[in-house]
Amino acid sequence: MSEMNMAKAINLALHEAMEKDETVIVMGEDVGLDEGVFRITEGLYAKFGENRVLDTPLAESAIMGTAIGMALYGLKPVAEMQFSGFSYYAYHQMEGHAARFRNRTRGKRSCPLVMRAPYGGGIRAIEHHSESREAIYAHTPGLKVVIPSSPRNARALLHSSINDPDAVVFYEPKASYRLFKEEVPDTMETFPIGKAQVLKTGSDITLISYGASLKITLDACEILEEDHNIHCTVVDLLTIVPMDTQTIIESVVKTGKAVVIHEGPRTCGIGAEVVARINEEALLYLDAPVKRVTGFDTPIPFFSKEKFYLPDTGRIISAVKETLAF
Amino acid sequence: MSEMNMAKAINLALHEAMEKDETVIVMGEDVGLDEGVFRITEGLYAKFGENRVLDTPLAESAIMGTAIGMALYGLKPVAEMQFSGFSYYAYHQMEGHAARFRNRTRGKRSCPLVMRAPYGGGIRAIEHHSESREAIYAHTPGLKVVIPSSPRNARALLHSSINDPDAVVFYEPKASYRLFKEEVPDTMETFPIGKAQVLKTGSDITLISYGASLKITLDACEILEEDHNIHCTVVDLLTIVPMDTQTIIESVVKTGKAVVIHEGPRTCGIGAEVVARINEEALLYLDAPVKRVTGFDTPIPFFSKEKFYLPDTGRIISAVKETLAF
Amino acid sequence: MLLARRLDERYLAMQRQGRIGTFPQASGHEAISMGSVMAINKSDYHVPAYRELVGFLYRGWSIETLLLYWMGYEEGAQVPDGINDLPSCVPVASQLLHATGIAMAMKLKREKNVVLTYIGDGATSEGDFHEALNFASVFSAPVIFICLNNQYAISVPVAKQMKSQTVAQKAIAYGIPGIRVDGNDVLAVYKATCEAVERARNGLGPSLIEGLTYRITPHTTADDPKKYRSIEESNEWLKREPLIRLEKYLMDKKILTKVKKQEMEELIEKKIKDAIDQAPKIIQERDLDNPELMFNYLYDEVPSHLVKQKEELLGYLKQNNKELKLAHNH
Amino acid sequence: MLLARRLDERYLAMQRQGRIGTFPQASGHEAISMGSVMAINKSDYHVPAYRELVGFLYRGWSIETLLLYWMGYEEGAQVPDGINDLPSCVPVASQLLHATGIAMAMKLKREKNVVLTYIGDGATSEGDFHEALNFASVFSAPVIFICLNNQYAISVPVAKQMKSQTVAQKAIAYGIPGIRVDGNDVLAVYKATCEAVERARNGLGPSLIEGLTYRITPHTTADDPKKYRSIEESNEWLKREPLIRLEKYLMDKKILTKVKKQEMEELIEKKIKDAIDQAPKIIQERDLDNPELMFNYLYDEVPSHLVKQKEELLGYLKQNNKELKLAHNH
Ligand SMILES: Cc1ncc(C[n+]2csc(CCOP(=O)(O)OP(=O)(O)O)c2C)c(N)n1
Ligand SMILES: Cc1ncc(C[n+]2csc(CCOP(=O)(O)OP(=O)(O)O)c2C)c(N)n1
Ligand SMILES: [Mg+2]
Ligand SMILES: [Mg+2]
Repeated sequence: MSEMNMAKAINLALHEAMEKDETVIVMGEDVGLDEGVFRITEGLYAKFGENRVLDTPLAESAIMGTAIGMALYGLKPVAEMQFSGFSYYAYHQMEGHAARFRNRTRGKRSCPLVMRAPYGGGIRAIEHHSESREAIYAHTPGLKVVIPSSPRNARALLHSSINDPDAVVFYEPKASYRLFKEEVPDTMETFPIGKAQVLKTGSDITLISYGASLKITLDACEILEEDHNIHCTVVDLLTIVPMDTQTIIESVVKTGKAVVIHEGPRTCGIGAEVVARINEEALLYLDAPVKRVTGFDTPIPFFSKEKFYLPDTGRIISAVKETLAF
Repeated sequence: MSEMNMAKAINLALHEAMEKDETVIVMGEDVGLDEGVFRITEGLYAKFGENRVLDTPLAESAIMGTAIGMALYGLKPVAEMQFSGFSYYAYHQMEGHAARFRNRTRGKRSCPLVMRAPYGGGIRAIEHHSESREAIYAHTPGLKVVIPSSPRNARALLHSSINDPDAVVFYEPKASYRLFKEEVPDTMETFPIGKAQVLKTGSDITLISYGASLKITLDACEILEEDHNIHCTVVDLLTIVPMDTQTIIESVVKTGKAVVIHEGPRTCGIGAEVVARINEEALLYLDAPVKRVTGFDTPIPFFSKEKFYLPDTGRIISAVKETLAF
Repeated sequence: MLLARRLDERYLAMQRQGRIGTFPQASGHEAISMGSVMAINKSDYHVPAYRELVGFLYRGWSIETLLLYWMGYEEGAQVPDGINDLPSCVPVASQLLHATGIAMAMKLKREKNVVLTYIGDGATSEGDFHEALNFASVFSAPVIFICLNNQYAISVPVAKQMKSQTVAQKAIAYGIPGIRVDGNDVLAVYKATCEAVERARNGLGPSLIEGLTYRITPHTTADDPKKYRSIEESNEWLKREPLIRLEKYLMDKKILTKVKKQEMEELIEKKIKDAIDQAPKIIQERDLDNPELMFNYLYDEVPSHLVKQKEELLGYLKQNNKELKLAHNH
Repeated sequence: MLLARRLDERYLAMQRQGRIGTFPQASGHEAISMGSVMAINKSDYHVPAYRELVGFLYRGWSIETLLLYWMGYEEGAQVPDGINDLPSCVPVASQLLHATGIAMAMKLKREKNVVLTYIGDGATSEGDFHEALNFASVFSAPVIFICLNNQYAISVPVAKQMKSQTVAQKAIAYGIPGIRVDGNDVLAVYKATCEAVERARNGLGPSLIEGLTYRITPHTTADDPKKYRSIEESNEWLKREPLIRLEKYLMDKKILTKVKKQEMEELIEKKIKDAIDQAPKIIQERDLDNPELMFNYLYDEVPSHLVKQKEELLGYLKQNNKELKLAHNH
């Protein structure tokens, strides 16, 4: 076991995966010599060389489009979008091809690739560098969407994503890259894609979150417990698609109340889907509306005001108290 | 008053808008001499010439990107995406710029433009020609999303969209282009963007839909009334963003039951958002879960099987009966 | 080539009868398709756009499979085992990046294979064209880009599509060879492609070949070219279409005779007829109308939410057996 | 130019103190920016990328406004009245299409104005670069594309970005003039731009100008160039940087003197200092920290769902006044 932050844990997973399987290729803007603008690809270029760590020209559609080609030809590309806010340049490739080749060819061709992208706010970055639009990928049938929340699960889920036979969008909460450390086992581990984790069990309410918001949710949960004697169950989705509805429902059935928390815009966001599934499968157990503590339906503001946009412990606590008082 | 189909009504709106306001420009692939692959731009090139009806090269990002430039410079471009399934090539322009210029410049620059795109299935088209992914635009703060369901509202809403000071995504249900005719007033009219219409009032259940699914919803409603003595309220959203939550809630409060119907994939679709808002504002009035009769979370299949994918009267009736029996 | 022509003609008849959907006609493009695809091996990769009917046939796709595609079945895009092809690609220019990626992978694997890919004149305007040629050149990927310049993108003529005199000169932007050949001359196309393949195989990177031809048919069965071009222009080009020309050449050289041609026509007629008879049987035997298929291939394993949605649909269909007719006819 | 250089240096100091965020340094690029922007009029349009600090100052943006941008306020992108500019554009190459669209609109309106727009060497790899140049050429739009070739896109050198020897030759793909000039020579840039502007104004369409220079600084304040290039290389180019060169020229010509320069430096120092003092006052006076602003400008009118969300946030902030500290420090 050793302690490390999420940036290091993702880097470790890349080292391990490339060592284990020589078809794994890392590619993207500045991922080679420069080792990535967040240093996530540290040491890879030096160790695996320019044939397996590709510094690409500056073109997102080409990065994902050629990654699709490589995947079709038996490689396992792990392609980086420098920031998720630029991944839209490649969206037509993801939607039209990465998500479809298996279905289109009835299983004869497939795209086992990973699109890694740092997402989210909180690092005082300029415009387009703080987006949280995972719902766009969640609304794209044929993709899987994975969002880790801690060093350990980031490393394990990246392994699972690389091993996965389908195209995975792996969104990395960049604000969490160096936020805290966690014990990570010495041996490689995987976490099942499509499985949520219950991190705390409390009988008053279920808090559902993922990614960067998860830590804030846990912080809120602690304050609620200590200062307000309110006991929460916290569900970390980890995978957005396919979503682990069962774990959500089991908890909501017990607590009868829920709040869902994420950074992305509210309308048609992940929260909407969580609420819709609770409505479908646990309506009669609900004592109060499920509140959504989310980003607002505006672009995330320039950084002087991002603190107002991002869910914080205060907004979560307030939503929990309102739900309990309903 | 004269009777016409939706294709004709949209064409009429374009003629009227271009006559009234010489800053209105129509542009896109094959919209000129060819008059559009669906003949929506019929007569425009002949009447207004190549300076106002632009046959563009084959490049969606450029179409929307230059439309943004024109809008910034005081024109009102109405740009066509030949099929909504190719609009993703331009998504980064819509998300990054059309949706943001006003906010980014605190009101000093704006993008009053319309992106017209035929969407949806039911015409036996090949792959990528039958998409219904309006939720992607609905999840993009800064855009408005308008989807007509009939000749009259198509013409009126297109006028409103062209007059609107912001960027509007105008999704046209192509299966409805020539499906039925309707009386359209002789004088130009507009319908307010952001306002739903209640087309029928029945006390048993609220059916919420839009676009091509609206007609099918009305058909289902009729069968339910005649064959099953079930009386539905039918809400036609017309605008997806900003959504007319109030009209939805007012009806659900009365009926206590609802079904939402659309073609697009279910996860994070418009239905999810409708359910989430009902949950937020009318939970205690609900007698049963709000069912979603939607496309499945797969790409719409090649056309031999699209009939299974698209909501039809049978699936709506079945969902209504299950909801009432809950 | 003749088979492709006859099949294309038969498609048209079937489309008019409503037996297949709208499709892009391939007639007139046979020389480019054939001349290029002949220049690669089975172990090389073929990444078509959507007008490469000849290419599909040459690479070994059965007519039955091709028919399934236009009849609206994914099984028509189910690449047959042993064939290194991708199926038709609808979003224009996007396939060039897949071709480039495959070529990059070949190079990374130190193989000697190459990739052949196709694009129309109109599609050169897309960003993906530019990005693909740039990536291919930077990574010296063994890929040959064949531009099927048939002078129209639906209604838009090349002159409104680009200001450059040729497509070939666009190669200069990427520091790679670009050449224009007579796209109605199968031998010219073959020669140019062989040279490009040779270069690519020897590690010298990509090439761009522009084959100049003409779309002697409408764009698709939904298109009416009278709106945007003159009959005279079309007639002029009809005279130069590749099949007449090849036939004349082969007859002159005494490789082909009237009798031999007649035999070929009969053989082809029968082959097409058999396939058309066969297709509905395949659909039935393989149960291709089963709605379950919609859910089974999206992911390697069907995830829980799709299992649920599948059950929802199948349950509904079962319960509403009587209402099925209604359901299907909306 | 000197003002821009000093401001850029001051930015750096402020960034280190945490008073502004990460920003792309403009130092070393002054000649291209200045030489080109001088060639257009007030009624022409200026569409920068993000390194055109000189351009902004020349066009009349106040230092205060520019500071607000890097301090994280949209008001820093609030184009001052009377200035025909767009603000900085972050997603690379996307701005070229806006520039082209504006130029198309000018042409449609039969005006004689032109558009000047900027792009980096790396950004030429994006599809939007290709699409913009193609549209501009096809529609003969009066737009001048200035490529600021500083030889790096963050860490990626031009040789890994493209196979073509120059950016200028990419113009051939669009049948438009392309020229490479010494990007450290303000007069050369000015001359080339004037010619291109003249062409555009006379209806002869777009041009591509490549200014060859070098990024003498890191890419942004978050970048460490030691990882990917040698100090020797940088030092070599530092000698050729545009300010030294211009100063030498002006001194030689006796247009500038040591005394005059000293005066300028003092004036600039004061101007910058005043602006830096002013910025926080502006924030306070104009209440720019008010979270309401987040909602008020997205649409012309605030729609009902945003009214609700605004109330939700303001209500929460009010109610939780005491908890506010916590909320803001997560
Ligand atoms: C991205 C995209 N946009 C639009 C279309 C619709 N479309 C299909 S074919 C076509 C014209 C293509 O012209 P060209 O590239 O010259 O090829 P051709 O059909 O002439 O062989 C268009 C606009 C498409 N398939 N993909
Ligand atoms: C679409 C997009 N992808 C990635 C980035 C991140 N990024 C910002 S600047 C830059 C390098 C740009 O290089 P170049 O075009 O040469 O301009 P320079 O910064 O050297 O002036 C990158 C990759 C971005 N801003 N936009
Ligand atoms: Mg063509
Ligand atoms: Mg550069």
